[in-house]
Amino acid sequence: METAFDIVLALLLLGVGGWSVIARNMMTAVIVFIAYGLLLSLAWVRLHAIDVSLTEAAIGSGATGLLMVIAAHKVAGDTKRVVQLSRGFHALAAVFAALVAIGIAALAFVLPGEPVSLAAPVLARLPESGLGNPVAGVLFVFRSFDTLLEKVVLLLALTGVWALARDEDWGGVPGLRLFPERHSVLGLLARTLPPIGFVFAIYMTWAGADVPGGAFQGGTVLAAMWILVMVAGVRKAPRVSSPLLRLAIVTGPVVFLLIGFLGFLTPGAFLAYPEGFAKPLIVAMEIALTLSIAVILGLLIAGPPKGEDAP
Amino acid sequence: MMPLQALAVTETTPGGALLVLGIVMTAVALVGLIGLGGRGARAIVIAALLFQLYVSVRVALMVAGTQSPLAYVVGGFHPPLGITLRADGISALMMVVSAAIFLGAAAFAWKDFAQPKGKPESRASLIFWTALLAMASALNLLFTSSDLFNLYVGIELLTFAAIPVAAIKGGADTLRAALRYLLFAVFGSMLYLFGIVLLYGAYGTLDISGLAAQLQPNAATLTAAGFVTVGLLAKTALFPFHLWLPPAHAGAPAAGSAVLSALVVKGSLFLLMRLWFDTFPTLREPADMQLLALFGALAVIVGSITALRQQRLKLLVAYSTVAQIGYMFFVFTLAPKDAGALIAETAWTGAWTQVVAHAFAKAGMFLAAGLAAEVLGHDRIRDLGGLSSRAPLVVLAFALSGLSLMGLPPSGGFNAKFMLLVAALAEGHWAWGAVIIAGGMLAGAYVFGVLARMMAEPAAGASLKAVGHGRQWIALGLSAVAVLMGLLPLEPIAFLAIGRAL
Amino acid sequence: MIFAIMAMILLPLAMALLLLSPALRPVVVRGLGLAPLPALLLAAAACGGSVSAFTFPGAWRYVLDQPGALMLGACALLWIIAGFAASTWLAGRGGRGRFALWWLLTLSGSLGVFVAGDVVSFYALYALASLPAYGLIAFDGGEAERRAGRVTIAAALIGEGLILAALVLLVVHAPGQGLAITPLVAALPSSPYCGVIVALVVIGFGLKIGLAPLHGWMPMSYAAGPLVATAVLSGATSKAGLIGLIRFLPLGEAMPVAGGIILAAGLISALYGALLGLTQTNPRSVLAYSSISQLGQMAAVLGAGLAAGAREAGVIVAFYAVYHVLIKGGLFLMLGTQGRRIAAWQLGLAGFAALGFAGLPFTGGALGKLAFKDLTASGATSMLFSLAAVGSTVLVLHFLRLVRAAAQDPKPQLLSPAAWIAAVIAATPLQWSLFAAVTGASANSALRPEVLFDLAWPVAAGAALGWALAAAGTQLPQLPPGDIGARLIAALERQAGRLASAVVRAETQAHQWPVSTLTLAAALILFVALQTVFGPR
Amino acid sequence: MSPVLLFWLAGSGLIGLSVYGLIVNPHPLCKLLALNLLGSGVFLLFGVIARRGASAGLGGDPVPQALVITGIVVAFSATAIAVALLLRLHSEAGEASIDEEEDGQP
Repeated sequence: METAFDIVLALLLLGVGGWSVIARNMMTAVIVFIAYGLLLSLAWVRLHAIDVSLTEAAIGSGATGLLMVIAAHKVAGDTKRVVQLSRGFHALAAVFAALVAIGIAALAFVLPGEPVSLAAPVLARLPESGLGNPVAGVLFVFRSFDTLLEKVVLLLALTGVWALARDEDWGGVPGLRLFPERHSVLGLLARTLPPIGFVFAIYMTWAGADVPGGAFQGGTVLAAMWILVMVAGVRKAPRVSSPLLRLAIVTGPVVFLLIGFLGFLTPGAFLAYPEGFAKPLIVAMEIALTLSIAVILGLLIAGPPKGEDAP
Repeated sequence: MMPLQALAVTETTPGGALLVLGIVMTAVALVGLIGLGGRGARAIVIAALLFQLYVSVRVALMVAGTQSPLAYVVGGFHPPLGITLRADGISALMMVVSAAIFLGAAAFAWKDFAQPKGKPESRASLIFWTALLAMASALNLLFTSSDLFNLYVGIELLTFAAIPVAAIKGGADTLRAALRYLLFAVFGSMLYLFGIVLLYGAYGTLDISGLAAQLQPNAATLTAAGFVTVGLLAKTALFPFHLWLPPAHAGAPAAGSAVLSALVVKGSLFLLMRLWFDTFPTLREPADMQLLALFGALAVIVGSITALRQQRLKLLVAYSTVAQIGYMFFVFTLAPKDAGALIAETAWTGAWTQVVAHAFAKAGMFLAAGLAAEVLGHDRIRDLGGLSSRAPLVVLAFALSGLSLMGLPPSGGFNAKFMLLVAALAEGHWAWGAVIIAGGMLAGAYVFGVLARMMAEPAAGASLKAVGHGRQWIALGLSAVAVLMGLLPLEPIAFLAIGRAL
Repeated sequence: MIFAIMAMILLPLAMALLLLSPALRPVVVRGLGLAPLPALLLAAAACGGSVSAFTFPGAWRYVLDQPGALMLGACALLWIIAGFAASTWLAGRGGRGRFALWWLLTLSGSLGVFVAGDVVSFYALYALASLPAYGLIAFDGGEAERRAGRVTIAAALIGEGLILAALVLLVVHAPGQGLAITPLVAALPSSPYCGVIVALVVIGFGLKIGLAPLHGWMPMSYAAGPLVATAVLSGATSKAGLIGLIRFLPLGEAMPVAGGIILAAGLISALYGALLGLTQTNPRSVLAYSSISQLGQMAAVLGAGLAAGAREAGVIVAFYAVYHVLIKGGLFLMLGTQGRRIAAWQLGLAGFAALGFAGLPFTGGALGKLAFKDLTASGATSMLFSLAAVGSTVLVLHFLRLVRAAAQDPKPQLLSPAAWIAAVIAATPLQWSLFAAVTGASANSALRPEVLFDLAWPVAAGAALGWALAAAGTQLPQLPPGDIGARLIAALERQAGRLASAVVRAETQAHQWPVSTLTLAAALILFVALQTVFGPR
Repeated sequence: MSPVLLFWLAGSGLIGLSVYGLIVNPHPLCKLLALNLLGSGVFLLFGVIARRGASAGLGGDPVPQALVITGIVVAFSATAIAVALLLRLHSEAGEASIDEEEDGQP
């Protein structure tokens, strides 16, 4: 039964993924891609990776999908195809792509027989941190340097998006106003959902230390609520130059860096936690990160600032 | 033990914390920059870069003093669980070079990206300075990290920092170039990522020296090596994967182009050298390495000829980067795993000399090209006339960089090409030797073409603006370093081999 | 002495830097003639035959030996004379700072190359002597001048490439010898690539001295640009190629085959230049062909020396070159006075000096020919040299006729006659005074009747032939400057253009997104396949 | 058939599909979509490797899972920048295309 489910899921993944590649209409492709993302999070569940599944659903499918829907909506009129590729070229590309796929697939049969795993070492050292979720342990204890850098990547992505504002629009409000008119259903949702989402996000962040979940998932939920509010026009997005907004953006990274430097003092290594304080510090960090991630994700989706009176 | 393979270091050494500071302090400055809303941006940047220079020089001095690499175990968690940073001779060298060039570029951009009076920040200043800091931080990460996934985050960080710089001017051409750059670079990093996925699957570690110790030449490893290499080739813009480089580098502001061309492409190149000499030393088989050298040779020839045919100065300089990158790929075939120590070391020194000399020469040249465009109001090569009388220092800077790119002595470019040639001819790689020589001749042709135009009389009706002396001296200073490197003796440099077996 | 060497190389460069300041620019331009003074003093100190060598940290080495000193002195003298002429000529002219810059750079390299004692310095100074010439040739010129400049540079760059290959091969196959030229060349005969290296050296430097059939660029180059520049390019910088041959051919070892080939190439060039020069109508081109002929003879002497293992060939050729430096430079300077009428006595003086190329008795050229008599004594060789002398005579007469008949130059480049007269007059006494030091024989031996006869008959025969040709009104065909060489260059230019266009088209294709990504996928597959097939097991 | 093998095959198929799409699809948004698909394929294979490493009572090796989470965030960042670039390009040029104009040089 489970195998049958897996086979159907794998085939669906391939089929839906392939559809999104070859779909003629861009909006179709994007919607199919979102569906693909949801299927993929199912696959992650089947691979016993609940944390990844949640992230995939939230970021890989949700946030990415939203961005692409917005983009597809705006560029729907594009028809120009400057490079006309010949049939032979298509065939060649297909052959090469197939070769790559076959090569990778073949590796399944020749991967060194003994599966390697760091599960045991992770579990062995997890108690030092007081965390219960081994994935969170890897993210915030063993490889927290990666996680710190990933936050810098997010900041930089925000910089990259803001870089694309027009000079005259700088300092203005991100332009995520899909519906200029008040939309009743949306408005209702935007008023009722956020409190629930807020509580849920707090829970996810809090729980992330011990069970699947964490700052990212929590942050995404918060961001989703915020975007809902902005899209519905209930609240305007803040100006990008607003000090409060900037503070929210950097709180997470600052706390992270501070705790990292604290490690220099005690116990004497960057990003090492003082004995016994690991869990509270990590939870504090996660809370700060949840806020920053929520704001950054929201701003990334909202796009570069637009002028006040831009349509 | 293979020649030039890194020696493993597992414990934090004295001074190892400097490596963390070299990466993190610029990140702190970056966070501060965003948080403070552009207040005091330039002061923060200069302070951070000065600090980075200090750290880099300290690292270099300590590496030279102890004749052994510095290492730092982040968080006290050893690989394979945690991440270590490690600086050997080449890391220390590149850290110093990068800090110096970043400072030069920042000083050059000082006026261009000033905060407007009365406003807290402008878009350009916030974006440029943030991206600059991020590039500096990411490069140091690439130079010192020894964890393959950490390095993946590093190359992505570098790309995401480079994109805003390439796109900051905002015209359609620039945006198109930046988008190309981003898409192609992400393609490359996905291939790289898959390579390390396979490596993890096969060995359960991502630590460079840990991997090297247990490496088996099985199918998974060979495939991984292929993916990692090709992914990084895309990021390094080796011909024919250079589609994004010329428009992106030509479209950025001068200081940005300088950093992009001088350092950013070297980030992934550094990683590629690191991988082939430290992670996969046993896989360095002639067939594949010849393939890399072949791409390198094509880059040299095609890049140079295309540069010769350009009508815009910045594009010419960018294509010259495409060509110059090619030389660095000869090291893979000229320092084979069974080479004698002397030849391997000669090729090794030649390649790193090329990396550094090109960095300084290209930074100087892009700054000079930017100033030329500012003086003339355009950068059409045909109409460069009059520059020599209006801004002779700019012409001098261009000429000095050109000297190094042509590979005429005394210059770092000559030392590099001479040593690569010695290695090529000693091992009977006649074709690569011929390419190295032909590349120099072609570079001579395009540099001379530009210089002759710069020295000509101004075109009728041209109005020439004056530019500040300070920025001219910065361009000149960077170019002069490339030339002064020619004073180094023409023999293997021991510093570059610190931390590796010979 | 080391300070003098440094001063010699760096003074012109320092003056070039001073050109950056607008205030100092006129001063520098006025002082062009002073820049080579250290070189002249240095040469005077070493012409007697002492050898001094200096090594700097970084293995830079400078050597002052007799061949170097002889040519250094002559070239310095020419640069001084031409420098003063140039200062006067430049006064009040636009772009003089530019001209002075190229002038000083060329000057530094042209003189420095004679004392460079390690391969790197040699390569650097050789490049400095060759590449900035572009600015001199193309100065204020139109498209024709620019093309001449481009061709000159292209020839120089190709030569540089070949020479670099030769130098690196030298270094690679003489491990542990460092970078100094002398030990490297001493180890050359035992190198497995000896033949390749000698071939590269001969072709590389042969390109510089216009050894036929590599001569095409020379008449084009000498026909363009200000005459004051052509004077130093033809007189002085062409000798950089000669010193290259002297330094890098293992003259002490007898290498009959290589020597024979060089001898033959040189003689062919000597005769070819003399003959083809007659087809030219521009006096500048005629002088260029005369250079091809003269430098060909010098190469031939070196070839003979290499074949016989005669180390002294280097000094002898350098001695012979002294005359060529001053007279060739002087004759070009004379053409620069063409806007004024050239008096009959001036023409006579020029003729006397120029016939020295053919070995006219009592000229310095005659002494040069005497000096290499022993090396070229074998029957056929000696005959061919005499034939070359006959050809030179006819060529000189052709030149004088052209000068006399020449209408006013369309754009007169008025130079003072004093300059060329000084150069021409200085040459002969200089040769007389140096003869004993170079050959060890008394200069009076040149006055013995049988020697005089040996020297005089080719000149007489040539004069008779020239007169006969003129009297019969023989019309030789007229060829473009550079003859087949020019054709070759034009063809190369076309092919290079076509090739470059093809490459650029290919690059345009390659940088399309689909092509580039497809190549990436193909490279990936190829890479893994190669690894799997050829890789380690 | 174990899920490990199944999802490995699915992942490699996805990588092949996305490489094909990346090469031939002309619109930058389609390329971006293909890139995301490529990323998800790579992550899926990493997940398979994590699953293979199930031991010590865990359903999978937590290290690759954590790395995938970081990877997803990084990929999302790339997407955000790319979308912003694409939209700005669209509004500047009227058409979002990364192919060069016919006359690339002025």
